[in-house]
Amino acid sequence: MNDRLDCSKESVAVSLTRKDFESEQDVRWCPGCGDYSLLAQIQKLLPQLGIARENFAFVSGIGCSSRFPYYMDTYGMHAIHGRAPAVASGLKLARPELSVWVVTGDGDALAIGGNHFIHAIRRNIGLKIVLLNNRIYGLTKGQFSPTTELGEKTKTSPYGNIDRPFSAAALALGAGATFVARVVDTDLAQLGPILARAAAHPGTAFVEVLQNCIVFNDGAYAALTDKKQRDELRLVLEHGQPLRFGSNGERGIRLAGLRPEIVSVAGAPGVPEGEGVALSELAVHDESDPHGSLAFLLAQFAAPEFPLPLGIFRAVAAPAFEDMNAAIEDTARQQRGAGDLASLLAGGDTWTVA
Amino acid sequence: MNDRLDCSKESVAVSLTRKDFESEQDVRWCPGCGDYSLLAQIQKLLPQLGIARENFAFVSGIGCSSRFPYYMDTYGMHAIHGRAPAVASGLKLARPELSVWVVTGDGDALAIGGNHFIHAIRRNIGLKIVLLNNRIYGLTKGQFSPTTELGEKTKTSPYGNIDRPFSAAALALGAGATFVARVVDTDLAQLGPILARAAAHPGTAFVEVLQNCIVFNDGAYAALTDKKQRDELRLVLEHGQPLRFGSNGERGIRLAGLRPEIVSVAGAPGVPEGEGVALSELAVHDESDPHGSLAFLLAQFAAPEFPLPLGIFRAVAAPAFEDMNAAIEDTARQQRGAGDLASLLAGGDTWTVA
Amino acid sequence: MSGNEQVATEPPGALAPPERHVEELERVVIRFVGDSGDGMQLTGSEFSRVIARAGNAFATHPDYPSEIRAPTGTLFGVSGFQIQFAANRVFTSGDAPDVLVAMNPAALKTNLGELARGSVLLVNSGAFTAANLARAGYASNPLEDGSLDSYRLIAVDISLLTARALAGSGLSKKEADRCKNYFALGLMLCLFGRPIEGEIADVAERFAHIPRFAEANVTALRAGYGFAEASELFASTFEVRAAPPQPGTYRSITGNQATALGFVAASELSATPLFLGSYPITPATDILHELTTLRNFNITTFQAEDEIAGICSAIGAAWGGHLALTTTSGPGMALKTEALGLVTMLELPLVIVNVQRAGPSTGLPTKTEQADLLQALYGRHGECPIPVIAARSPADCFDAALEACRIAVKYMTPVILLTDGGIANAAEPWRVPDVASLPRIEVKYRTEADGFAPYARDEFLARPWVTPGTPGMEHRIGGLEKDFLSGNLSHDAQNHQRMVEVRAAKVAGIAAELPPLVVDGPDAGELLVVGWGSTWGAIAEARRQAEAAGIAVAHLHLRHLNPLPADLDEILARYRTILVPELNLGQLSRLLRERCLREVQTLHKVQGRPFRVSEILARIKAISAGAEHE
Amino acid sequence: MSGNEQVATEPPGALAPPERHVEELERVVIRFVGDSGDGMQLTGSEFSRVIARAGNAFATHPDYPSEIRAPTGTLFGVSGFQIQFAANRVFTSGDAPDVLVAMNPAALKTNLGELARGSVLLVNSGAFTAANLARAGYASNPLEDGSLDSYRLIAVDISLLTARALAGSGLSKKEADRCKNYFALGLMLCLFGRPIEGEIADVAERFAHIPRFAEANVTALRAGYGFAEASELFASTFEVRAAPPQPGTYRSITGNQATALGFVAASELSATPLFLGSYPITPATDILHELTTLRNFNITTFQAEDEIAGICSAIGAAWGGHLALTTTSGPGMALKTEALGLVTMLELPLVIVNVQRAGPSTGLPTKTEQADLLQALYGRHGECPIPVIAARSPADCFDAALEACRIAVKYMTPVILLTDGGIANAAEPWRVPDVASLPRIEVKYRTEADGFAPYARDEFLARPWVTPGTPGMEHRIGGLEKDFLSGNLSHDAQNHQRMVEVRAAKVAGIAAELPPLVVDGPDAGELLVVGWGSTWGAIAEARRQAEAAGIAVAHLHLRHLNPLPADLDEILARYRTILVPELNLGQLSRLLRERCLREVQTLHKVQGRPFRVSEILARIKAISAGAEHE
Ligand SMILES: Cc1ncc(C[n+]2csc(CCOP(=O)(O)OP(=O)(O)O)c2C)c(N)n1
Ligand SMILES: Cc1ncc(C[n+]2csc(CCOP(=O)(O)OP(=O)(O)O)c2C)c(N)n1
Ligand code: SF4
Ligand code: SF4
Ligand SMILES: [Mg+2]
Ligand SMILES: [Mg+2]
Repeated sequence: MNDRLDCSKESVAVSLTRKDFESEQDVRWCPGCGDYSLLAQIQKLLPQLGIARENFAFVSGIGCSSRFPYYMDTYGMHAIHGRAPAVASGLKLARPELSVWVVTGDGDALAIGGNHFIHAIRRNIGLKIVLLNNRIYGLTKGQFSPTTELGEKTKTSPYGNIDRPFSAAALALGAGATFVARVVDTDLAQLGPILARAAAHPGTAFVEVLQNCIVFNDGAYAALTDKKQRDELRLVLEHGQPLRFGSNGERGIRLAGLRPEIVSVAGAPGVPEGEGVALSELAVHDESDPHGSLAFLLAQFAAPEFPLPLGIFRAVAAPAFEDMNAAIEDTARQQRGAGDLASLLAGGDTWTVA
Repeated sequence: MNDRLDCSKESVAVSLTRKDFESEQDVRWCPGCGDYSLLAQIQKLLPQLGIARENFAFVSGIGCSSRFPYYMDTYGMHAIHGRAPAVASGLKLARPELSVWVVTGDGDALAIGGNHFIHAIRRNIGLKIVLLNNRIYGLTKGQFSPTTELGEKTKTSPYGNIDRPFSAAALALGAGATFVARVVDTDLAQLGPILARAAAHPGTAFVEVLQNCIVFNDGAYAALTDKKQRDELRLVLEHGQPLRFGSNGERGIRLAGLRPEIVSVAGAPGVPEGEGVALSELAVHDESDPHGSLAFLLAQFAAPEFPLPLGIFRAVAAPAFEDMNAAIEDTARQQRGAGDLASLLAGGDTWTVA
Repeated sequence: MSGNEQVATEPPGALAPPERHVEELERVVIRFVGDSGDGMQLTGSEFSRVIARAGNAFATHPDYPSEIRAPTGTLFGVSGFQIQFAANRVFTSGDAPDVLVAMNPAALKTNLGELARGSVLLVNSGAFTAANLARAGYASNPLEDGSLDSYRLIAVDISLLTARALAGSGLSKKEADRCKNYFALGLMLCLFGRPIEGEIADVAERFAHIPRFAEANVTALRAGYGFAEASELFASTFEVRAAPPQPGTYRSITGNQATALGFVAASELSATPLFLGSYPITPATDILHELTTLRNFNITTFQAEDEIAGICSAIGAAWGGHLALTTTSGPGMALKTEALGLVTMLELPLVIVNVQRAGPSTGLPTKTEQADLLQALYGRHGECPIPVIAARSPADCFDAALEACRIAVKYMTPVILLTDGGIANAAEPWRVPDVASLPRIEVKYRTEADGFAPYARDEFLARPWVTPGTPGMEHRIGGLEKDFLSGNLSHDAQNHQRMVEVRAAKVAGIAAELPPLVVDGPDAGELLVVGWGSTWGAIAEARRQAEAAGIAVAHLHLRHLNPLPADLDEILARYRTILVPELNLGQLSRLLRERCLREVQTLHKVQGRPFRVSEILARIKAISAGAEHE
Repeated sequence: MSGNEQVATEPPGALAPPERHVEELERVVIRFVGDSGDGMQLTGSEFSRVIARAGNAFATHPDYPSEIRAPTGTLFGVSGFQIQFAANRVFTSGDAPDVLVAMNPAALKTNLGELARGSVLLVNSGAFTAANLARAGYASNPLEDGSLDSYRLIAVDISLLTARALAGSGLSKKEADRCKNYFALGLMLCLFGRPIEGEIADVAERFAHIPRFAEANVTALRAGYGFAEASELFASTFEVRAAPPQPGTYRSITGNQATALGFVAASELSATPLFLGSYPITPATDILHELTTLRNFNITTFQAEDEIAGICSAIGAAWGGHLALTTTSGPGMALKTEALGLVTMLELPLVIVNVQRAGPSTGLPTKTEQADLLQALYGRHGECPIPVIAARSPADCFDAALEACRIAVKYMTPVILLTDGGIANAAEPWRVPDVASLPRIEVKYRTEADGFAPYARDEFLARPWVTPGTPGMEHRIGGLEKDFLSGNLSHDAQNHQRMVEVRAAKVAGIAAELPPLVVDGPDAGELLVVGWGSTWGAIAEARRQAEAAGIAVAHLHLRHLNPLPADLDEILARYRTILVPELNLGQLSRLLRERCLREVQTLHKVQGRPFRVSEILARIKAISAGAEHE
């Protein structure tokens, strides 16, 4: 108990380590599950944020992914299926000083919890929503989810899935997201920095983690993680940089009006002399595009036509809901004075009996 | 009863009139409510569709708008708040031959019913979803809705609304909509044709009707309907046509990369000689853009920066859910033969006791 | 005042009796009815205010259509407001009206059935146009066809007289016509011999922002009053003496207002910020409106995307240390049940208000009912005990809200507070309590890490309230079964049994601290009427009237429905017959039968309306007569 | 077989008794326990199959962790499968095992407590490595420290023997290790003197798609059997005679399978297409899996976005004329309650299956409980009556599903069918019914427009089923209160009362057609045990054993919980004591107390587990002893 008490606000910046964020509970995911990677990255990130341990709260719904809070030695709530954003919104409004994280799955966030997901995003409330997307319901043992691809055979689609999948990023953008990112579970180079950006974002930060479920949907992202193929299949987004991919950046995205096309980049290794288009013709990634239409376009990219974009789709500034909420209290006090119970009770139209 | 029986499938194309679609119930909206206009247009449209009256079903949730089915002399269900798309989906799957319409409100579809709304759209199931968006909860007497603008004062935002509104069109596009349109309640020139297009669309057709609630949010669209101002404030979308607005089409939208800008159109009335850009430089509307990014961009347009787009944002072909569902039955029969109860019951591993 | 008086726009002639006199009455019931657009709710509350100021006791009941603005003149567009006032304690807004003020034919048609022969019927004859008569389905004009002969009919062309009074005011015809409710109010104030000065000042204030309306309404009010006086419209006027109640400052309060104020008080008395997560629904929304306006207090209100998010956000806020609430009505309650399971597992304080309305499903949204009691007790999967309490009258909602908060934080538990559409919108006078006299509510967050276990319990079986942000006690909670002490998830069979039992014991234990039940009337004997919630007024009045008629009958009214009070069995055992009047098919009856293993008689009514006193009284009399015959 | 036998990898030496003999037993309970990865569920069901083929009666009960694949060797990763088999009728999967097969230390540790001293304990000694012992929290090796002395311990290094048997098979070490469950199965088949040929053929078929595994598993199976035989591992083998049951074709069936098949049958027998709208949830999901696979029948399955859409889509399909279902478990049930109100108003047929699990909230999702009964009856706002029925055993789910469908379409009503995790995953033999012998279910859509009124009722108070697409009867339905005949919305007070009453009467009326209740045992006397749902097996067996011990006790098991059967009161009145064992805190007890106004004794258990026969028997004995002492 004593070393726990160390983690008071004063000492936090210097004293916290990754170990401080590991709870005493045995981690109960399947060996090899992609969820472990996120856990490790978050446990690594939090001590760096200069926030006292007690000021973190993790909220989740139900699913393998939603077991996450149990493994963090922070405040945590394993709530009910799909409702984590709503619980977390209440907590954040009540206690805006806390760093509130929602860890969720593709079923939890996008099936049963779809409404709370889009509304949290719409309000731009200060939650960090991390969605472990394994394109399957893991905990209930293998039914298709709203991100399962068409034609996939699962326990509830033995003849092939006919539910068109959501692009989680597109849905978030459609709901007005101010921060949207996508990253592969095992891509440590991207995962840490993106989580750090999300942590720092005011308002709702949404991070989709493409997570491998080795039991029910193994290899869903095999091509994306396979060192041999992945450079051809993924498009790493960097703000202000042209949209390039391929192991030597030899390919890129050019826009004809609003229609994207894949082109070769002139001068890149492997591109024959005289072929390809100039680098300057490629579309340049812009996280801060005010209408988010580039982000939306990228969110539609899917194999086999296009490489899958990874990185930060969008990051724009907008007032956080909890700040606007706090401002209401000021307005109310300005307009009505500080609340006084006695005069409230005696308010309205009174009469006195002597 | 006899003239009703007339409306059998054979005679329908010739015999139905608008009157046939008026139920015997008194319409109970406030005099002057925008909902009347939609009712009239639908009652006008249906007889033209060549569908027998009994093959229409209207499903709604709860709200002023959701009273709609009562006034149609078709099959109708006034269900529970927010759930109409789910009820309608079940009906459509059970009876794909029916023309199934959902009439809903901004609260019904986008607050409590947000999840069913995005999932119906995601699946591209053959429903016609018409959303009467008055940016307020009418039936419960004036609370802000998910489309109420920031800062608006309502019964539940006496200090100004802090909930950022959804763009219903953007949300639908984010969910993968194949048909998205927006129209003003009183704009009969647009309303009828758009509803006709929606009726003909295979898959989910989403039509947002900007509807005036004269009691709780009167004038929300006053500028858009005011003959003097509206041409400056709205952008009428026409497939294949440049994005122009203004009473003489003297202004237009040009794209600098993906960023839209408002320009004057050279040669248009009122534009000084030598000023403005060539018509050919304007962005051209394309309903069928496969990634929907133009539609998404337009769905972000809002006053005061941009004119409000009206018309069909997106209309693309994609398999309808009910058709894919029907195909599953074929696959299953091919793989397993037609179902036979006796052999099913005796299936698996049996043993016989003599 | 005699027979059938027909008055057009001129002071009455031959038909008026030569002399006016003052009839003194103990109590009077007035019902104002008109088109939704006729402003009857306003007229009614203004009238109540005048009554209140004079020191009379009163109770009101509004009854409006679920349509926002139904087409003018239709039967379903009729809006009504009933008030009963008396010298002292008034228990209900009254059964049948003694005076019916009907502003148009539709209003007359839909309400006449409840008017006793011989009662006063004041009608705006100007609205009895051919079109309006047709809309209301009248084949002939009832003002003329003699069908109203058995009432004390006073027909005044209020429309025309108002228009005349406002001629030259600059108001459009339509605007002027909207003032006719103030003309009617003027008539009524004259009829009851009330001064109009206070009301004039009020109107001026209410319409201060639109001075020409303020002026016009005052003119109409004066015109009505003056017309009645000058024309000697009423053969007699009425007087209802006021017997001053307990000294103090009074106000008129509706159930929803009182509920909201109760929560504000609970927040202040516990020095704990209030959080309301809610989704609008009739008839609960006003609590949200009220608290949203009071954000100058330590209050956060959050209009969620649905009822599920409403309660879940409140759970998040409760975890964060706020005094958390969610408010709703039947259909919304249904949606909250899964989260009620969660918060029962989390053992966090939370108050859930269900302002019951007529069900099932969407039912009759603007009508009242008490049919959600068994849902409150049993409407969750698993063994999921939650305390349930109910408010009995508009003003009582204040105390009930305080009690709900007290139990929630003391026992670390969700608490369901049941009110209903009947008391939510009804108003009665409320003696404003002295803040210093209100009981503090003790809230303790645990901050001491030594010896901390998330599910260790105090003597009331409550676990500690530790909010995120407290150093040294980071822990995890959730909806899975948890270890008896650590709260970590546990699949242990015995632990589950123990947890199920301790959760049940905690709630059952509340019974131990409830004050002894109070019975009105004889403390043993033939008949005990047991009620809960909003039937209180009607039962109390029926009991009073029965007693006055020489029938001994006792009345027990339950605030606590779960757990039921410990002394309940013993009290019931003292009476031969138990009668349970309920606005449902007999839900408390079931609980009592199960609890006490004895027959109870049920009197049920499921009509979207409160009981009439007469309905209960008739049953009491029947039982009493039956007992005599035995 | 005597004392404590330690067998490593070689045939037993000194400790083995000189002679094997065959012990004949009436019934045996075997529990297979091991790591989640050890394939215990498979071993268990394969064993059941062999048993079944021999004509023995059996009942099984799987018990697996909620983790998908818990880390190897941990206590919470233990997976178990229990089977009881006997000559004839087996009512439960048994209380304590007679034979425990433990594949690793964690499995031993978590299960040993339930093994009676002197029972057979077969252990894979190869898994008792230092690492595994540590993971299970053993300080010393129980196989060596004498702590198992009081069991008939047989320790076999199954890991090593399997590896040896598969040396040269080309399988990797890990792959070979996965075959050890078949080695264990071989041992058990030898112990019970069962032939292995049938099983060999089965394994070959099951793994036909991966021939090398097929071969390896067969090798392991043979090796196990051979080893046991050659080594004379067991001092005695057991024989459980089979007394052939009623002639016919049998299969093994789980409750979820039987439920699914019942619905397919209902669809075929009514010639009505089936529609299932559902959202996955443990332990109900298998019904969805099953029906989804059967799309070659006239079946549509729709995996909705949540439980609300699950039921609402089913409501849409019911409106469209399908035999509509939704399947779920506790938390999902909570979410469906608002829509249950709607469908009650709509009066459309719909079956809602709640495969109950341990609650409240997320509770213990993989464990069983019966605590959703009161929710099924009362868990809705308003007066919202819905028939409730329950299945009593895995195979009985078939009949219960048929009955639910029959009531739904006959009365045009939603029907709640309660099963639970206990019977959903448990299996028992089922005599496959002759399709021709199954009762047809009559479905009539109204197509005759003449004289049609949407809410006109037949003699059972059912309204007509008119589906969209039917010419000439276009009409509107909804959740608002509706006119008694036309179904148009009606705010009329009397109409509401009438509708509330008619909905209640319709459901209450079902009681009139229920067949007389059947009591097992004496038809009057000291003790009647009343049960519902999955407790049937344990109560029936306890009754049998009590009877065998000379105690007269009767057993009444209720299929219909709402309405309760008409003859219930009369039957209960014939017994002095009523005992109600329930896997909750006494929910049926409340209903019986309320209904019959008499004391009932409750025996409740809330441990996520079915009753043991002994628990019920003990209580029966205590009651009987108490009665004697009186
Ligand atoms: C109300 C409710 N419905 C259904 C379930 C069952 N359930 C638990 S987790 C889950 C899906 C989880 O999928 P996802 O969020 O993708 O998590 P994963 O296990 O794949 O990480 C479902 C359907 C539940 N616990 N509660
Ligand atoms: C479950 C449930 N929650 C809340 C309500 C109350 N309610 C009825 S309509 C409505 C909002 C309607 O808004 P909208 O869909 O925009 O319809 P409008 O009246 O504006 O046309 C609400 C909150 C309800 N009937 N049911
Ligand atoms: S089932 Fe899949 S998602 Fe769940 S813990 Fe195992 S690998 Fe991870
Ligand atoms: S309140 Fe508004 S939306 Fe509702 S009927 Fe009236 S005008 Fe229309
Ligand atoms: Mg998943
Ligand atoms: Mg609206």
